[in-house]
Amino acid sequence: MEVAIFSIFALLSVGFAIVVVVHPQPVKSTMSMVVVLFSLAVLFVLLGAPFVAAVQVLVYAGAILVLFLFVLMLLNIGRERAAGVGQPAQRWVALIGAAFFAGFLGMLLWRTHGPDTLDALTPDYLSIHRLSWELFTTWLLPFELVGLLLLVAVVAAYAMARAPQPGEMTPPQAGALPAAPAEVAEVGGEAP
Amino acid sequence: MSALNLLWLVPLLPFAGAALNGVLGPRVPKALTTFVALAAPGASLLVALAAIWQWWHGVGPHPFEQVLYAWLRAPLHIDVAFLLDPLSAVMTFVVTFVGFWIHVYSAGYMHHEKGYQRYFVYLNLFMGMMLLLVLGNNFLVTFVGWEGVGLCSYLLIGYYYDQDEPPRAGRKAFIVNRIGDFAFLVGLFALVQRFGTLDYRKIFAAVEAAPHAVQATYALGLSFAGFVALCLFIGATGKSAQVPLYVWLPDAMAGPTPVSALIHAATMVTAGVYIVVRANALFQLAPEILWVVAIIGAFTAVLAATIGVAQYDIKKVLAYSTVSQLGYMFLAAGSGAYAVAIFHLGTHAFFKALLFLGSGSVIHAMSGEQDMRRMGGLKKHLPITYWTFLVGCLAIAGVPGFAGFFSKDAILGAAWQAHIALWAVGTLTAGITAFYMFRLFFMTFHGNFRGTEEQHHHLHESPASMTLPLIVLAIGAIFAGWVGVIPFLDRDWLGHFLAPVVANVGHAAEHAEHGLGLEAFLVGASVLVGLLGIFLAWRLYGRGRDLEGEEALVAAAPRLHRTLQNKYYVDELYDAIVVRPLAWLARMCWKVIDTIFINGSVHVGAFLVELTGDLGRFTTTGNVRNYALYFFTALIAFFVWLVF
Amino acid sequence: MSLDATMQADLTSLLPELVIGGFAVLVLLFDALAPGLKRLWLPLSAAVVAGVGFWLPRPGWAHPSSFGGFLEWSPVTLALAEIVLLSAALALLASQAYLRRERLGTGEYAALLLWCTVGMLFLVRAAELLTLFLALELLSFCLYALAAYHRRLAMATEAGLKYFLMGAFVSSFVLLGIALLYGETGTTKLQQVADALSSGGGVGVVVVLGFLLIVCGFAFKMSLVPFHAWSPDTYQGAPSPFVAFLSVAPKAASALVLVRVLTAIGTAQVGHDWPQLIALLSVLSMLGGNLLALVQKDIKRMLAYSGIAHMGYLLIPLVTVGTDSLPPLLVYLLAYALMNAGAFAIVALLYARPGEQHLISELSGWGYRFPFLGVCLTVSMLSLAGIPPTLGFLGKYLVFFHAIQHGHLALALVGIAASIVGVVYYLRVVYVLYMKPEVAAPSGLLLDVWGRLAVLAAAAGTLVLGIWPSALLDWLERAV
Amino acid sequence: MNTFVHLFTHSTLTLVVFFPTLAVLPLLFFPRDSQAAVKVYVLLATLAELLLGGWYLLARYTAGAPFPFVRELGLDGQPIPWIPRWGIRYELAIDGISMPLVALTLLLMPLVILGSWKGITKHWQAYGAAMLLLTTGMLGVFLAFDLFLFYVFWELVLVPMYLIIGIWGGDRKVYAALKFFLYTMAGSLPMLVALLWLGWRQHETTGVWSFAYADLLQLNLPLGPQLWLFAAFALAFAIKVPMFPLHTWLPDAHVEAPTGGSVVLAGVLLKLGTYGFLRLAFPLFPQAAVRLGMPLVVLAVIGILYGALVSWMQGDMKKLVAYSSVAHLGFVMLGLLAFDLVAWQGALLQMVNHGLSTGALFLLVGMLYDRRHTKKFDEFGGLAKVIPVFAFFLVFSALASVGLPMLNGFAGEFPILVGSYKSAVLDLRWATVAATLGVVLAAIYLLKMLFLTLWGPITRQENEGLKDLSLREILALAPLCVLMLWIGVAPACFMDPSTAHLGQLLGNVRARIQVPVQPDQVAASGPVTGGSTGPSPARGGVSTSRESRWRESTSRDSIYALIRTGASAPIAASDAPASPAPAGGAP
Amino acid sequence: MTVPIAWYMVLAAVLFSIGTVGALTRRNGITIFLSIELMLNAVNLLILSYARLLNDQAGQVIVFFVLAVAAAEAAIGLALFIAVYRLRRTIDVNRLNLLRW
Repeated sequence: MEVAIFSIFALLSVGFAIVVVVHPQPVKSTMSMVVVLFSLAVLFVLLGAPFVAAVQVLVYAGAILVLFLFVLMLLNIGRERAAGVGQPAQRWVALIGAAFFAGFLGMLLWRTHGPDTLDALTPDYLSIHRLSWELFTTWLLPFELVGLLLLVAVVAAYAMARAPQPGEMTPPQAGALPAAPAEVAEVGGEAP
Repeated sequence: MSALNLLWLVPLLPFAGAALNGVLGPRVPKALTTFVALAAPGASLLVALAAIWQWWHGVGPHPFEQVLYAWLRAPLHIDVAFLLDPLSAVMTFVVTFVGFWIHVYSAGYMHHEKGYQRYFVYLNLFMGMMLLLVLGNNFLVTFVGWEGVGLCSYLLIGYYYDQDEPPRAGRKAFIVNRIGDFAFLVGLFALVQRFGTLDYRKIFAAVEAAPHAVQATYALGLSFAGFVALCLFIGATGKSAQVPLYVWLPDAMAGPTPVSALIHAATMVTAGVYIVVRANALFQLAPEILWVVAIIGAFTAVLAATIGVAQYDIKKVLAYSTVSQLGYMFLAAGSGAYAVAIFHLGTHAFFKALLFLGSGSVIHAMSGEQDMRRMGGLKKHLPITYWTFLVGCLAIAGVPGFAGFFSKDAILGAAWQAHIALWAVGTLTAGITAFYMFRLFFMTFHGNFRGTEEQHHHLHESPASMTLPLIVLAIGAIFAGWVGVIPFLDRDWLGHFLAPVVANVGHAAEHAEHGLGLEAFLVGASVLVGLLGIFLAWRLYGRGRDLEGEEALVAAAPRLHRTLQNKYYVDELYDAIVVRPLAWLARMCWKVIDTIFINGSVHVGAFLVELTGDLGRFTTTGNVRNYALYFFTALIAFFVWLVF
Repeated sequence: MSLDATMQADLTSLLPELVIGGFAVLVLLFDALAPGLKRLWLPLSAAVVAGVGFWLPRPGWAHPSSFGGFLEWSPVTLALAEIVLLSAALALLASQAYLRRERLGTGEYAALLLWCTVGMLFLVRAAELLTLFLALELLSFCLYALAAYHRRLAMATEAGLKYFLMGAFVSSFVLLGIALLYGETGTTKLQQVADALSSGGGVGVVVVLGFLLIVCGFAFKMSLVPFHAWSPDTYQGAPSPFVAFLSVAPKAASALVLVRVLTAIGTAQVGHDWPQLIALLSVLSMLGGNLLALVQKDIKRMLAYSGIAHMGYLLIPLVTVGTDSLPPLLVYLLAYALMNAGAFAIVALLYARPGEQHLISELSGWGYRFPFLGVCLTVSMLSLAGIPPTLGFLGKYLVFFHAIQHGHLALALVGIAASIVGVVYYLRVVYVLYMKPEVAAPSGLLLDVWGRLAVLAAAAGTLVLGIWPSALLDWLERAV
Repeated sequence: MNTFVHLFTHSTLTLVVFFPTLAVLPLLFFPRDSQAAVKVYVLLATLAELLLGGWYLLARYTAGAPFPFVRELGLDGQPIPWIPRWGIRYELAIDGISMPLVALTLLLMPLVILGSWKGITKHWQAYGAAMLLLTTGMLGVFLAFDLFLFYVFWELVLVPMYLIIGIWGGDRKVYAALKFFLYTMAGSLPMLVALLWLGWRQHETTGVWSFAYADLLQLNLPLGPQLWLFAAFALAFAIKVPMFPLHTWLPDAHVEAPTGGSVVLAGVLLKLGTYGFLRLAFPLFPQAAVRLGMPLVVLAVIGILYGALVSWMQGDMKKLVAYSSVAHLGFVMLGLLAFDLVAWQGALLQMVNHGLSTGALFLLVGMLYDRRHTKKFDEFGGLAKVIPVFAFFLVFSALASVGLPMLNGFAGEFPILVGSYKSAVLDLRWATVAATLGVVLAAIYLLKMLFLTLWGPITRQENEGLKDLSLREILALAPLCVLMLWIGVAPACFMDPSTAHLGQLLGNVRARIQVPVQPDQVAASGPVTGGSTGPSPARGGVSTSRESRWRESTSRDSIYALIRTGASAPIAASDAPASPAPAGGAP
Repeated sequence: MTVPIAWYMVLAAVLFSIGTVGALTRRNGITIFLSIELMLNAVNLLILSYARLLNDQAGQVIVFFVLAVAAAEAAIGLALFIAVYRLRRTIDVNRLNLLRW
């Protein structure tokens, strides 16, 4: 049973991951990514991390990818045009390298942990209570850091993406391309 | 305070004169300049005479040494010190005496020249340097003087600096001299290496104490003595204008005539002879070098004499004559007759200075004309010059009773002793000498005047300041010979006087070994040859024939004449085998080695570095995917490297 | 409610970060409330940063270890923190004129830069891998945003985007490395990782990969060849005064992380080729950086490549990591901080058209027009070239000395060969300043007192510490 | 801090070295358009420095005694630490070897400013500052007795010179300046590495950090390390000297540099290289120096001949003088490589000489350039008629450069050549002979210069109205010419203060190399060697009389006593001429 | 039968590499960023499998943090894309080469 679920979602994730990577339309890629994330969330559950799986679905699939889609729509970015510099060497080297990396890393992990047997899942491991206890005691500092991180993200996104103020664009800057149309509204302020 | 202790003043006074005139500058009255210029060598002459006189009469040790200060101190100690011994006494006398009178002469001769003051600065400087040379008690002081006189020679030859030729001649003189000096210096190095000193007396004492030590093979297959002697002799060939370094002297006639008389006839050019005689202890232990000296001397004598036959410039003739006579001196020295060499040096100083000054008087009268073909018949216009000049000619031709006769005869005797061939060459040269001197004499003073009307109009006897030195020197040219070897009488005052310096040779005794008959033969032959030369000259140029004889002679052997007139093309030869290759080499060094090889490789290196950078620049493509790929591939590569 | 003692100690040890981070929040707040005060933020922030810097060396306020070993505090971290604070203060001062000239807001800028500084302090102090990662991300986010801060400028946004894409890409590798180490050892504390590995018998290849990923990640942050390519682009496009910070502080902090990681690698005895790897990175960076800087016409790009080369030099003492690697490292970093910050601060003041190339030739003859800035730029260049009596020389000297003491003569020789190439382009700036006729009169420049102050501080520090290093030595004595 | 104050308030080396740097500060406050005032100020500053330094030197110079070794110590009587962590000290000291060079530097600077009066037309503040900083750097190099400090000063010299060439230079100034800088750096960085290695080795051996010269001298390194260390030092110094084939930066730098720059470059900067050999490279690595001595000698001799030949071919006055420097410094190198006291004396003196005569030549070329804005021979000819005073100085300086006796060039060259010919360490006889040929060549190229500029008819209209030297220019030249003559006439006064320390240095070097006996020299001087063991009466005579002369000048005795005791056996043996040192033993 | 933990790990490796390929080969900036997110997720999977293997909740905590980081990163990245797009009308990285060489 577990094997079957694993196999299905593993294949699903790999398959849609490939779609993410190869599909010419960013929107389709993003949608495929949603599938990948869901599949992974399932695998997370299989690994005994339902809380993380939930967060994955909520935050990732629910917020982040929506943000992606939103921006894609906003910028109205279509399929990649064939124009521009083709870089076959880049592609091939990347492919070979990645294949090698995957193979090597996979083989290493396989070799190292193939024989390992898993203990049965313990309640402790599954306990969300314990998890949150850990989070606020042992991992307090990282938690605070992440808080700051999110604050920074908010401010940074605001600083970068907010529309130019009326007085800002004079004098016209050499080298700056024409300003964005007015309908481009403020985006990106909201972190999940 | 004895005059002997004032010996240091002898070279210093002329220096002081030069410095004073140099500081006073050209704007002071000419009389003051003249006074300073003449007083300095005059006082020097007086001090020298007094010092020598005292010394000769037993004041102070023999030889007398005066240390002024240390030029270098430990570990190589070299003093600035003067040495009064027979040799330097003779030289000092000749230099100061002849020098003084030439100064007097110059005051008249140069009176109208623009750089009058400058001239006397140089001339006084020269006197000082020359006296340093002869009075130095070690090789270094001598060398200082040696180079110093070279400098003065350079400056005085180039006295008419705003013309093209004189500076060129001066430069040639300096450089050719330097080639000789180079060898001289090497000789000094060897001496220091061996003896740790340059002091004459110490070196010669050491040599005499252990003659075998200096006869062991040293370098170039020569013994130490031979090596040093060769070096010194090469130096001497430069200074004394011997083959192969004689080429500068004829050109040096571009300077004012009194300069030619003083420097290029009487004093400086004899420095080479002086140094050979001074170092006779070494030469004596290097017989092979003595042969070289004698052969070079004889060869130079005959070579220069033959060139002199075909020259028209009155001073050039005298110049070649000087070269030839210097060859005689080396012939004597090479034959081991050092005192005779000095003897001839002295007599030659008198008669050659006389001849030059006479020619100067002629040129003065001719408004600067030097070509004998435009002269002639000057006898009646320049009587004093004429008669004194005749004395000089007779002296150089070796007519018995005149100075040249005695010294030349002594040389030929010594040459006979050394090798008959040397004697034969010497005697032949004596004939040629007599011929060309009287050719000059007849062309200049006899026959008809061949110059322009204007020159003819200006002809006049020179002022007293010029004729007086002529007379004084003429007297010297007559009587100077009597101090030396007198044939048939076993008398050689000068030889005896110099004996302490050349003690190990004892040539006078050898001379006496000639039988009376042999001596008669030698004297007879030389006199005969001389008279023959005079006779020939008279036939060709005398008897009012003007240039007919010359033209006939040229017509008879045009190629020979051309060769002689062009001095055997030696200048051209040197240009082709030395100057041009050297210039070529220098150009190669600069253009090829410096510019192409060294700078080129540096530039190529720099270019390659920059090229690498310029090519490498394009790795930063601006495409962020590439950058990510660099990261990824490098990561994999490092991983593979770390793991395997 | 009262905090228990441990918690109190932990929070106390966070004081510098809290002060700086808190001040950043205040700045943001007041920026919104009182826009008229916007000219104050940068100098004030600089003052706060400097104040913290002066306060830091006070003994006894922090435990060596806090938050259960997540953060550590040692003289070395103090030293690094000082360098970071120094460059932050200089950059803040130098930014005022730029932001005014370009009509950019100061509040967010100051806040981001301060938070970035906080991130670096965390990075410097982090003894645990996740904290390390989070600190890295924190500072990186600020850097991305600051690089693109001039958002009307195509170059600036492009610089930010490139930096961001590369940074995100690389941080996933770093995370992979952390994951591997965590998985293989069961802990994320670096010391425990090392202990676990050294005690646990053989070390797997996975661990090697884990370490390698982290090392490469920080090598990327330090912009070592071949992970360097982002830095010229980013430096060129980003606001110049910010580059004074970007080119120094992250590198300094990363260098310390590298020291930590390499020390752990040494204790854990993971593989044996690490010194060669570091040496290779060093050689590639020295040569690559200098060669490519040689041909640049844009001064910021040139300085970027020069920075790459300097990181190469900096790596020399890390080839053989030990306590004696730290003095050369620290001195070199300090020198680099001063001279690079000085150079970029001057660039920020003298180039009024940030959207265009910062051609070196534009400075032609300006050495006479701006004597003070000219001299300071010259001092910076000479120091970068490693010419006495500047601090840059002292740094190079110590670095080479370290190499020689550990038998890396070849490395030192490569270093000097590269230095000779370096001299060429540093001197090019000097010759443009003083030896070429002026080609363009300056226009639109804004030379304010704060910028000059930053420049003066950097140049004077470079010179004075170079001539009179005893202050530096006291500092070092404490740090090592 | 007390020490610091003390150093700057008393007559100390520190004050001498750093006074010029302090004098830079007021320059910052001159208004921009006050060029004339700045000139005067800079001149006064250099003169003050001359007085300050001159007073310092004279206070320690007593006629007849060797110049003392004076070390700069702190108030506590200890060496002043600079970077104690690595044992780096602020150690300045002066002895007889550095004294002449310091004096030369002090003397040249005011003359340089005088010589730049007209030629430098812009940015006098910067020029003055560069010159003053340069002074500090050069003095520092001569006085530093800590190798680290030495290196700092060594590099410090580069920057002002780079600016001087680059800002006030000729058409290709940037190329020349960069070339100068890069060449020097390319040499000095390997030296830095070698120096660091030495410091490390010192620590390894003794456990104490130190870069002090005196300490490093005690390191008895094996030949292997010595070889590469020497090579590294020698490279740095050989570039600076410069020796063939590393010389090509020199003509460029000289031709492009302004007059003042050329004078300083030729007068002092090149001496840094030879001084480096003398002070550092040879004493620190004697065995290696001897091992690599012959190739260096060959390069030195090639430099002499090659420099002279190339010089001869030049059509540019300044380039001619520049290449002549290559030749002249070749002599110095030959002398140094002889490892002979006489040669070293000569070499040290020749360093000063070259500074004087070539400095004067460059000044003269600059004066001509100020008038005609060209340095090409084609443009001149017959100038002696128009500007006789100039002609006098040019002839005088050229003759000094030629090495005419009674002038300084000879006083340096002669001991060099004598000493190298009799060198007991290397057989340099033929090298010396070849080098002596350089004397001939010197006459060729320098007389060519005189010929083409001064003599002959005036060929150019422009030259007819030239003004002769002004009083200022004469004042700039006269001290040089007076010294040239003085040194030439009485070199002993200038050599004696240095002899003791040179002797000590050489003694130490030769004690460590255990003078090898040249096989051919033994063969060549076989009989004499025999003679030296049983002294022949002649030699006995020589030496006794020499000793008696020493006793005559009693005041000087102490020096030689010092040499004899201070120097070990071989040096004493070298005094006994011609015999290979007995200490050398059998080959 | 439980799934061997190595399978998860290998899956993580494969996903990571796919993400890498995407990041390296795509031209659209947002797709590249998406690929990077994929890589992060792959790492998350790996961490969780390790956590499971070690039976250590710390892994879950780490993943939690990583998710937060990813979110923040997305905010910043997307804001950047907007800023760039405004000026350049493209986010094709091949065209974003004002800065090069």
